[in-house]
Order: sequence, then structure tokens, then C-alpha cells
Amino acid sequence: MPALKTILEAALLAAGEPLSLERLAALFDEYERPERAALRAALAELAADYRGRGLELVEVAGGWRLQVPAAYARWVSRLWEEKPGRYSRALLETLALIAYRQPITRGEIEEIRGVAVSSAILQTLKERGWIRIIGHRAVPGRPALYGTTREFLDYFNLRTLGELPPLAELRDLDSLDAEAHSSLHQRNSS
Amino acid sequence: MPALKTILEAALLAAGEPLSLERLAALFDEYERPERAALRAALAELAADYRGRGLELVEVAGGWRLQVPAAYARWVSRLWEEKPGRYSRALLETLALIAYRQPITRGEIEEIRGVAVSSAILQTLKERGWIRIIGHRAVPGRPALYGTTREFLDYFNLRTLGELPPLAELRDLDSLDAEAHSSLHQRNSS
Amino acid sequence: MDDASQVLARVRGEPYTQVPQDLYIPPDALEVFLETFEGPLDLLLYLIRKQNLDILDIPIARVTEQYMEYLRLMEAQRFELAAEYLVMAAWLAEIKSRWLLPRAPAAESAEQDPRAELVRRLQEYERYKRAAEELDALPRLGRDLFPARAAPPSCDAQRPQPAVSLAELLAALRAALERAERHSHHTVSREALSVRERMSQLLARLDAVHFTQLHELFDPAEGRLGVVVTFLAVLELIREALLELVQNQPFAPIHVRLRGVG
Repeated sequence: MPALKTILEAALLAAGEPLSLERLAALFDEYERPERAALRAALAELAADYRGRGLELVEVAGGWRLQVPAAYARWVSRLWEEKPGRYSRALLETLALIAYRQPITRGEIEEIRGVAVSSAILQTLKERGWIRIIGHRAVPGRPALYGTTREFLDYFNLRTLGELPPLAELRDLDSLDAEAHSSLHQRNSS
Repeated sequence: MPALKTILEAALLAAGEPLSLERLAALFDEYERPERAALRAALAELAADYRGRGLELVEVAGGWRLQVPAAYARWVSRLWEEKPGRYSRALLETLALIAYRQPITRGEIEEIRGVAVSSAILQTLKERGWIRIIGHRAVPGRPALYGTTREFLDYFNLRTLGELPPLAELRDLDSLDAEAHSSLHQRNSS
Repeated sequence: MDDASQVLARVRGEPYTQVPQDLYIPPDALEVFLETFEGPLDLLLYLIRKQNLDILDIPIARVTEQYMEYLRLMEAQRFELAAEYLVMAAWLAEIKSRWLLPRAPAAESAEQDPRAELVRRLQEYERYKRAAEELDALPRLGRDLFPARAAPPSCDAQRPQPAVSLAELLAALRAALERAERHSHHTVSREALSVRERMSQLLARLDAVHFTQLHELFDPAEGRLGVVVTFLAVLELIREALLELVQNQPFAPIHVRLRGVG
């Protein structure tokens, strides 16, 4: 029998998508099935093996994924004629609001952005599998509440929502005088 | 700049398909593009690196391909294992009639069941290794006679066909239901 | 108490004449320019950030003036502005008028700054605008990161065989027999079972070419019952014309073989 870590390596490469610990354990017959601790240890070993190589092992929401590190994008992206699409600001802002403020209704998104949210944007986000309706607010009209999905986290290389960049702090108007003064001072001296 | 072999590794992993030397060379800007000999040498190095690992580099018609060695098929194939299906009523009735009335021809099964027995059903049962043709009836057309196999007995944990529940018990439908229910219950709770 | 010109002068001290330069956009680029704003909050943030103004201390009169100037430019181009821009214009005008209103010193601290709500909304929008930019900068699949894969070994996707319980088999038989009985009078009897099994065994053992001595079929180890079962099986096979029995002369050994093709 090959080493545990190389079996995991083979499975992760063949899958080409994140595999959870449960799915990795299910590769083995019951009598030879490794404990979770053994799986974790083998995964850690693998991750170390890949240091300095053209692949890395990361844990994202959907499980463990083998991927080509960003440092190689310069060469690897040449494989495809088509460049990856860019997302509009409207789409990204809508997605950010859903990610940070979920569950959130379309009306609430519009209130914060100060403009209408097009149905096309919500449709695109749904089709990409990044957002879904996770309920309805108990107010007249029962508007849909949106939240992000596991695929959203996987796509952005995140394990949990907690790994999103922190939101900027809101400053209070009362702190105006003191703060305005010191920030002016800093700006002038820098 | 990362080592040449790790760039090639990254590209081959991201491509997920064979890459020719030309395509590999095209990943590089002209000023940094390696010679074919250098590419070949780097690929040979990679192939050596993968010895004993869950992946291997092979040269195929379309170029160079990373693949999971056949030795890992046992575990990797579990990734795509489907959920077990269920047999149709028609199949179960056919199997039951063959078990209790062997040797029996297809025509006789059809006569009892009152409907045609599809070839697919007999094929499935044969492939499962539960029935086989044990002779031919000496009547016009020489229809095949079906019987059950050793594997059939093994599967149902029977030593002989005589251990099949007696048909008389079948008359008492209520008790059978109760029994089937309790045996199912036992299985679920064990 | 501040008035409009004081507010202008206090912040950064930029001359007012610079503002239209900031705002100047070639007419043919106007539409494109509008596209780049994600609404009135975004436009206001642009005006504030462009001039390095403190969001907590917006020179409301000046910013309102710039905002209106922008709308006038748009209108001159007969560009159809989204309603949100006009709503904001009305709101700004209202804040400005309240801001310029002289306030009683005693009430000053208790009274809310008329800009407070605007500042809150601008900050709130800006933090998500930033968040969107940071989200866009996160490494993502297909642009920065690529799933690593290798061709799987050839393995036929195994589909586990369905499970069948004896109870299911019995239920199936019961159903089939019930149906049969409703139609005709097939009888499937229990006692034939062991005989039937022996019939199958005999069929598997014998062939149509070679004769086998009948006594070889009987296994004394099975005891009397076994012999009887075998005997009944042979009789049944003969009755069903599956077996043929040959005896060359009386008391000679009896041979059996399967009934051949002809």
C-alpha cells in the first residue's frame, strides 16, 4: 500500500476540487480507514512537501484543495487565450454587501449603495453559485434574504467569512474636532 | 523567478491536459524563453521527482501529461462512486421465481408473472452472478433453463436453497410483513 | 458661527476656482464619466476625496455647489440622470439650508449636525466600496490561482450493486404468486424446493454427450433423505423431458444424460 499522503495527493489531483476530510476518509475501506488525526497529519506533510513547488495545498470552505500558487499566474495564464473576465464595480459592491452583511435584502443593498441593484447582477451572482436566497424577511412583501455560499469562499480562497478583509471602521461625527486636527497634522507632516 | 521545472509543473497541473513542448515554450516571454533542450531536461527532472508520489509525468501523443498512476485507482475511483441503486419490482420477482422454481424458463416466469420479462433483467441478474443457464428444455426452441448460483446463496447467507423461507409461510401475509419489518428494524438499529 | 465662505476657507484653503477644473470633463466623455460613478454617493465621495476633504467635516455649501454644477453639465448634455441623483440634490440643498441657519448657542451641543446622516451614509457606502475593491484584489480561482489536477487513472466508475434482503425477495415472490393465482392456478410448493435444487445440480453436472451411471448421482453421505431427493429430482427431470435414461439390458447399470439437441 502506498503512503497515506501520496494516496491523498493522488485523490486531490484527480478530483481537481476541494475534498473534505470526510470525503478523503471515504476513499478507504473501513478496515484501513485512517483516523482524522492521521489524515490531518498527512495533509500537513503534503503541504510541507510542496514548499517551493508549482503547487500548494490550502484549506478552503469546501475542504482541502491543491492549486497552483498565485506566483505562477504570470506563466500559467498564458495557457488560455482568453483572459479571465473582470467584474463590474456594481457587481463587486453588491457581492461585498451580501458577503459582509448577510442576511441582507435587495432593498437594504440599494439603501447603502444609494442606487438600484439590477436584477441582472443578482442573477449573475446566483448563476456563479456565489449567492443564494437563505430566507425571507418577515416584513410586508417578504423580501428575499441573500447570503453567500461555500462556492463563494472556495472561489476567493477563503475558509470562512471571518477571513474576509476587515471592514473599515466607521468614524463618529462627535470625534470630529480632535480627529480632524490630528489627521491634518499628520497629513502635513508626511 | 521560480525554477523552470516548477513553472512547467504549475502549467501542467493547471492545464489538466497534455501540453506540447511548443505550448510549454510559449508560456515564456521571448527574452526568458528556455531552449527545447532545457525544457526536456526540466521535464525529465520533474518525472524523477514524482517517483513514489501520487502523480507521474508521461509523454503521450499530445505532449506531456501529468496523471495519477494506476496503482492509486483503488482509492481514487471512490471519488466517483455512485450511490447504490435499487432493483425494480420486476427484477426481484424474476429472481424470486428463479430461486423457488428452478430450473425455469423465461416463458414460465412470464406465465406466472403475467407480463414479459425483459432481457435486461436477466442480463443484470447474470452479471450480478446470481443466476445462470443450467440447461435447455427439450421443447421446440430449446429455451434456456435458469437456476441460481453459489453466489446467490452466499449473498443471502444460505447454505442450500432448502434454507429459503418455505413458501407456506408466505401464505401468512401478515406475519411476513411483521417479520420483514422487524428484520429491517434490526438492521437499522445495529 | 460659521457661514458658507468661512467653511470654505477653513478647509484646506483651496481656492474655489479650482473646483470647476476638477469637474471639467470633455463633453463627449461625459457619458463614460457618469458610468464610472455607482450613484450619487459615489459621486459625492469622488468630490470629497479628490479635494482631500475630511469626510467628517464636509464643506457642505461648496460640495453642494460642485454637485449641482455636475448635474447641470449632465443636463446640458441632455443626459438622462437616474432619479437617485436628483433626490440627492434635493437632500443636499436641504442640509445646506439647515447648516447655514443660525443656531442658538445653548442648543448647539444637543442639536444634531444636519450633515450627520449624510456623513453616516457616505462612510457606510465607502466602507463597502473599499470592501469591494479588497474583494476584487483577493487571489481568486482562474485569475491568480488555478486548481491543480492530474488525469485520473482509468477506473470505471464503480457503481455499487443494489442491496436486496431476503424479506424483499419474499415480498416479490408473494406479489408474483398472488397475481398468478388471480389469473390461473399455478402451484409452487415448498416440498419441491430441495428436489428443485437437486434438479439444478444434476443439470449442471450432466451433459448431453456423455452418459453417467445413475448410481454415481447418489451420495450415500447424504443419507436416505438425500438419496430420495436425488431420485425424485431424476424422476422430475425425466418427466420434464430434460433427462434421458438408458439401460442396455435388464439389471445392467442405468445411464443418464441430458436430452440432446435432437
